[in-house]
Amino acid sequence: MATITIPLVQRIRPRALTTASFLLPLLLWMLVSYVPGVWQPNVKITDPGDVAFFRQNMLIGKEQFALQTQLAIEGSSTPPSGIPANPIYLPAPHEVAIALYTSLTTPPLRRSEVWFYQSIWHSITIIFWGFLYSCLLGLPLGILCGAYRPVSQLAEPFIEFARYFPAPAFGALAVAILGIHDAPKIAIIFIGTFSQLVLVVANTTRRLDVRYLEAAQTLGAKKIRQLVQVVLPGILPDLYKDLRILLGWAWTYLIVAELIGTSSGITWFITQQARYKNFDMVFAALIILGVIGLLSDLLLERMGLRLFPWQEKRSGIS
Amino acid sequence: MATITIPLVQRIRPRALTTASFLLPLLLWMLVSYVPGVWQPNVKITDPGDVAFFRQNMLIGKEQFALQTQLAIEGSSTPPSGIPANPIYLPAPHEVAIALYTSLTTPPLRRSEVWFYQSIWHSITIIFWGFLYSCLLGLPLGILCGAYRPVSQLAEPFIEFARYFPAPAFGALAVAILGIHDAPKIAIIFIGTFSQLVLVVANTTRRLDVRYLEAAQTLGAKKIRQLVQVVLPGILPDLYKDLRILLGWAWTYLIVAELIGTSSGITWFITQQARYKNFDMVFAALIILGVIGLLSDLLLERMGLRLFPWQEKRSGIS
Amino acid sequence: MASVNSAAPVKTPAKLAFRNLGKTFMFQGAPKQALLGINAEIETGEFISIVGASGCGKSTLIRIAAGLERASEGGVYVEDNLVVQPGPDRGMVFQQFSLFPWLSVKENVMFGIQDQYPDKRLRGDAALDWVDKVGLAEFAGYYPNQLSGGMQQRVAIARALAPGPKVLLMDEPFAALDAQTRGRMQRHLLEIWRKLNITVVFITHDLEEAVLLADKIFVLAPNPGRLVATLPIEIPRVKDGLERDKYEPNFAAVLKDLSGLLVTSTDAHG
Amino acid sequence: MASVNSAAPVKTPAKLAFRNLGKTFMFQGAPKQALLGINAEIETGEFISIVGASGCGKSTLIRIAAGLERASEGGVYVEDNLVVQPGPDRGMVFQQFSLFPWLSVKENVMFGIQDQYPDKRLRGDAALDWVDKVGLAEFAGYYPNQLSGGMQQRVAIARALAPGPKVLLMDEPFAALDAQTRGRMQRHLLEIWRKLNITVVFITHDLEEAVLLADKIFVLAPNPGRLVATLPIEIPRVKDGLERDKYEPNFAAVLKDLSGLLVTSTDAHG
Amino acid sequence: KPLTIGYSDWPGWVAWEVGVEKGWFDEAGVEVAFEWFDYVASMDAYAAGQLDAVCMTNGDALVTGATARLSNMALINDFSNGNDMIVALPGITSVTQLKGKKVGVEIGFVGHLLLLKALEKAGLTEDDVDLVNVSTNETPMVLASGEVDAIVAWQPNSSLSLQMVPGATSIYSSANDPGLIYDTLAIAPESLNMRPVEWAKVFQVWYRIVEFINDPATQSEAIQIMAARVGVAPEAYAKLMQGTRFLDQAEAKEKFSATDDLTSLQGSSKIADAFNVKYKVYSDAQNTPDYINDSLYQ
Ligand SMILES: Nc1ncnc2c1ncn2[C@@H]1O[C@H](COP(=O)(O)OP(=O)(O)OP(=O)(O)O)[C@@H](O)[C@H]1O
Ligand SMILES: Nc1ncnc2c1ncn2[C@@H]1O[C@H](COP(=O)(O)OP(=O)(O)OP(=O)(O)O)[C@@H](O)[C@H]1O
Ligand SMILES: [Mg+2]
Ligand SMILES: [Mg+2]
Repeated sequence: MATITIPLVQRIRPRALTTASFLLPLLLWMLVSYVPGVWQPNVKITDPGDVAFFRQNMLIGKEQFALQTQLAIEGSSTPPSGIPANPIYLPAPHEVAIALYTSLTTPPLRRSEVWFYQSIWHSITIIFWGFLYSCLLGLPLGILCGAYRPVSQLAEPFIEFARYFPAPAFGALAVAILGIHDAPKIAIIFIGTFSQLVLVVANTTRRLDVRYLEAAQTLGAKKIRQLVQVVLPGILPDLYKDLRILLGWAWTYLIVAELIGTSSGITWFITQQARYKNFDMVFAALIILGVIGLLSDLLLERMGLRLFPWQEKRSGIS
Repeated sequence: MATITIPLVQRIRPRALTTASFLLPLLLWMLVSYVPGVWQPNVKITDPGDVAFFRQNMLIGKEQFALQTQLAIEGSSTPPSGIPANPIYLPAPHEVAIALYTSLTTPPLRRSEVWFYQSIWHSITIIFWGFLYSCLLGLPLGILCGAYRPVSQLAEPFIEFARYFPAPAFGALAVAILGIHDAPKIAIIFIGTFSQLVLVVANTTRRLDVRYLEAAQTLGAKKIRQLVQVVLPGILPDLYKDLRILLGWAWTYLIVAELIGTSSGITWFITQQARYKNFDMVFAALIILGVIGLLSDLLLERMGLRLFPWQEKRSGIS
Repeated sequence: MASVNSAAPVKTPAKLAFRNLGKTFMFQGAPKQALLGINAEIETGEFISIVGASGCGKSTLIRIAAGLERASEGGVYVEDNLVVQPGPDRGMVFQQFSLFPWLSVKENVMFGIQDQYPDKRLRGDAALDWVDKVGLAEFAGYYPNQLSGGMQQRVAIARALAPGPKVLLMDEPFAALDAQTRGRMQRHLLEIWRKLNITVVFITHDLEEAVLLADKIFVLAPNPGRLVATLPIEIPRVKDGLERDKYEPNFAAVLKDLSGLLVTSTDAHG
Repeated sequence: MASVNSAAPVKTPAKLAFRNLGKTFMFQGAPKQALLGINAEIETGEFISIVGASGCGKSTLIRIAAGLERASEGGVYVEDNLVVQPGPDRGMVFQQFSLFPWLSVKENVMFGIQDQYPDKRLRGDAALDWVDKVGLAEFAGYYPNQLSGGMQQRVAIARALAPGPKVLLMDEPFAALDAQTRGRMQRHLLEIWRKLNITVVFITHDLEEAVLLADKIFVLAPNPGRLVATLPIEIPRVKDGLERDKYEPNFAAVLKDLSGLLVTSTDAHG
Repeated sequence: KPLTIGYSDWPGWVAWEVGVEKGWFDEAGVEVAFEWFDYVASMDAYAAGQLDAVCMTNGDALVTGATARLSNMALINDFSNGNDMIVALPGITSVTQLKGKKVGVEIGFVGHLLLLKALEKAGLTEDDVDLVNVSTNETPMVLASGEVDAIVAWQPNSSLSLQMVPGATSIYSSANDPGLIYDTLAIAPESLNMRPVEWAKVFQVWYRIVEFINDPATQSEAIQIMAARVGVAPEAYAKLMQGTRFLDQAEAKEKFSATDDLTSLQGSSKIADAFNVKYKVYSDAQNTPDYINDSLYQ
């Protein structure tokens, strides 16, 4: 309720801070990419000189370049020349921007290929279904675990155990049972998120203030009503936050899932391009992933504010 | 405070339920593995008969086997014989038990090899360091985000964005910067857990009842004391639960991390054995992972009970 | 045949009985006796007040009666049935606010009368009735955290009364109310008590309030919580047969008696 | 040189001043006026009581004074400085329990006196002193959730008093206490008030309590919350110059006045 | 500072383990650190400048060089002689029969190149089949699911595919196109130039290993060491060896001649380069001689 903040902070608008939140990393990236001497551990050869194994446009370590230059000078042959450069793993912002544009506008090469935006959409549907199944099964189970001690004692120990299984280890089994297309991918997303979801939801449920349950009991609410009309609405805002976090988690499994069975989607694109060392493409794809995630999260946050009008506004330290 | 439960449930001891928690999946597994007709979609050839491409011990689909038998009979050649079997993806419990024993007791075959338990220990240290760094940076940042709105506005949007980056995409960059041994693996665990940790911790911090902060403010506590003496102890029990969940999460990144740089540890073992379709070994390793995780979690839970004596015991629906 | 009509008076069981009730909490590994050997019977339709020093176990006692806390020895009986869990036959107003924050004032009151009024419209109307009775008609759409402390407590009272419980357990329900509102609420309570013939157990710190309302006052003493006296109030209920008149000559005397009982009981141990 | 010694009496600023104070809450998109045009001055060392119907804005007023809530118009001034945030110069006892659940009773009290007593041992002793003053010496090691409601509130009072604030803001601090404990706490409060010469703003629903303790009573009326009367209490403080005697002839008359003020103020709008 | 060499799970490279295990590098007086990797990770580590040399195919050396770090293929371990296969479901016995069928292949990698070669020989083009993009490690499962008619893979996935799908056969393999895929030790040019003596010693050890493997008397011991490295039973591993053609020093030297066909590293690399450019793995054709260095064989 109280919203006391120090004057300085009040003057800085939230929007400015949010902008800074993205601007600062971008500036850092630009600093590292464009300002000489900040990092740039490599040299890009512009003229190999007399060094036998240098080639134009080759990237070589600073020390090696210095050594060869010295050797050339000592041996009175033409020293090489070059300009400082970053390793290919860290493309510069403008390169990534170009890659972003190219990747979105290049038509598919082959009959069996799709447009990039179609790959992205495909990835989104995989996440959607995997997470949906996870919620459909995990939410009720998690809530039951949190609400009923016996259910928790029965289900949680094994889930605790199973959550340490790495999801990719089930890839083969998933393909054997579910075929090679989307189903096994969805299954991996499911396996990766389900047990975590159950435990997180159970914890959240257990955090509900016991007074509400006591009140409901004295008002004659039977178990099922306590569950549906007290536990559920009582934890809903927190549950909603949990699910937003978990949805992000599901995305991190995508890169594993999309390599199972047939390769597809945006994260397969990432792996492929990383293998070709086209890191500008990789970064472009990362940015797309981040934007999709961020936008969906913002959307969910906006919706949350409308969904739970009774939530009090929280204040921070002052 | 209230602990009202229905009589039936009181009689079933928690320990019995916990045992059942593990026994039931085991029973299911045994049912599927040993009881004929439950699943067993394959046939293991004991005698190929006259079927040209059958080999002894080959696994073949039921229908194919039936078809070949029929063809052989029609063609008056010797029909094959075989016994029902599960696909190799699902080894039977005893096979896994043997694999478990073998893997742990086989001495290293090569000079440069280590015992299996040493690989496991190596994996544990990777997790330990990755998660430690994640906590060292993420906990303070998360708490600050939760406690100070401006910090949240500055840091959270970008973290929200960055958490959708799949950690493996940074493998090459990590190797370029950190070398090929443990450091890049630790970095991947860090990257995989850090942003989630910050967001989870920030959420938990925001859940702290504002009354405690208000009380502290009227008692003259400055910002730093509010943070250290109110926010921190106030969220500590919840934070502790969060970290237990997140530690499990860190484990799920191990399989990705251990493929970056040099191959090592238990998940390299899993991937390699899965590649060669030795699924008994894979399952054995999964069980080891589960046991390690479960034990460490139980330990942390026990410790938690001692750490937070003021926590009220919670009750469920009754 | 003869025995059927025999007029041997069948004693109806007490509405509420505390039988050798004891409660021990564990405190840092050592047991701490909060209640000890409480024995008392409360008849149907009686209005009981419980008074006693802070921390003497009043809330614990009423929570056991509600079925929210488990007795360590003995138990609480409703018409000879041991209380093992909460039920709608025993309404409860808590010492600390316990409204559902996600429901509006009206919806909070509607919660307890779902079975009586399956129809949502009718249920809403019935709830509004109760909201109006506690003087909050214009706040029906507010959420609890938008109300003052006293307003919240009034909603809690309306919520507890709405289902028409046979026993009403109230833990300092009027402590957060101003004198005027309190007077109004007291009268409401008595009207309902009379009309529905319910049994009321009412914890209060206000001795005047206890004497004003109760048929009988239980005096609890601390360390450990014991029932040291049961004081029947014989002063007639003059105002429509509901509350007593403070200015009645007997009133001050009874109040003094009660006060004395409390002082001696507390001083003996505290 | 001449002007230096000029004896023009410098008026010291009021300890606490409400200047044209207003507060508007947003309720479902529409503004709702909770406080309107409150103007009042409170001198150093004055004991003020605030009374008013449930929901009239008392808690809001005191929370603004504490710096926990922001005024919509005007503001609260402490010695002519606008209150913008909470501070240890203004101690607060909350209407709802606000002890730190992770600290024991003693540690809760120790929280506010960290700066006064850098030495932990001394700090503990000082805290124990206060815990003893509220009669909870034997509960010093308990955690809040192991205490009864009244006991918790006593700890909260000890905690607020310990740092020796110049202004003490109390929101119905004694509502959860039994008569005897309440009497004891009232006396403690007055002793401290006198000894430390602090300014007290004390919300209560118990008019008798208000008259017993206060130098001046502010009467608030609801819808919107306004200051409708300021009633100075002239009855002498007979008991060691602390609380007044209820049986003093004037007492009943003043109480009646106050009661009347409240009824008219509420009825006009409510 | 030791020479660091990255190697991974391919019989021709696992063979290095024999030298490590037997202590031959110490005997030769050269300090080397062999680092065991996942194949892709090993190329990443090389590209990141963390290794002096890495074991990779000639095609991948071009990819790594074109976009990240140039290397000199200075030693040929083997060429794939059947380990890369097109494995088809029962009933399909020739590449011609693939027309209109679904083929699981990792698009843009050596398997894809092999498939194109096979189709070309059968008078078909890529448009005559339906390509299903599958990562090579997934091929056995994908074939077993019955949803594709054939897959392209190398060891161990190719023989696992044969094992897991009863009746499946290899309808085409690198044995039909020996030299399409050369497996080499690709050394960073600066390292090769600055430390030629040490590399020469490594070179000596390699041919000691090849002799050891090719000698029937010691072959089983070699297989045992190699099997231990990858963590499978020696019997199982022996099968994988068959499709790997270890080249002795004389044979290898021959492959450094400059022909335009698959009989030389040069020719094979040119074909791979054309393939890479066509499939946009990189944009500019590479100057293949830059990638080949026969100094060790002189
Ligand atoms: N967040 C809010 N949103 C809307 N209205 C609010 C909010 N908080 C308080 N109010 C309103 O402000 C008014 C005053 O509330 P306040 O808590 O100050 O009353 P009070 O005088 O302390 O009452 P009580 O004696 O019952 O504690 C009430 O009508 C209440 O509904
Ligand atoms: N969880 C607990 N652990 C230990 N002691 C407890 C616990 N809960 C209550 N107690 C003790 O039981 C005693 C009775 O508490 P109870 O809340 O019943 O008092 P009360 O009569 O309602 O007091 P008040 O009038 O202040 O509300 C107190 O001494 C308290 O410390
Ligand atoms: Mg109580
Ligand atoms: Mg209030």
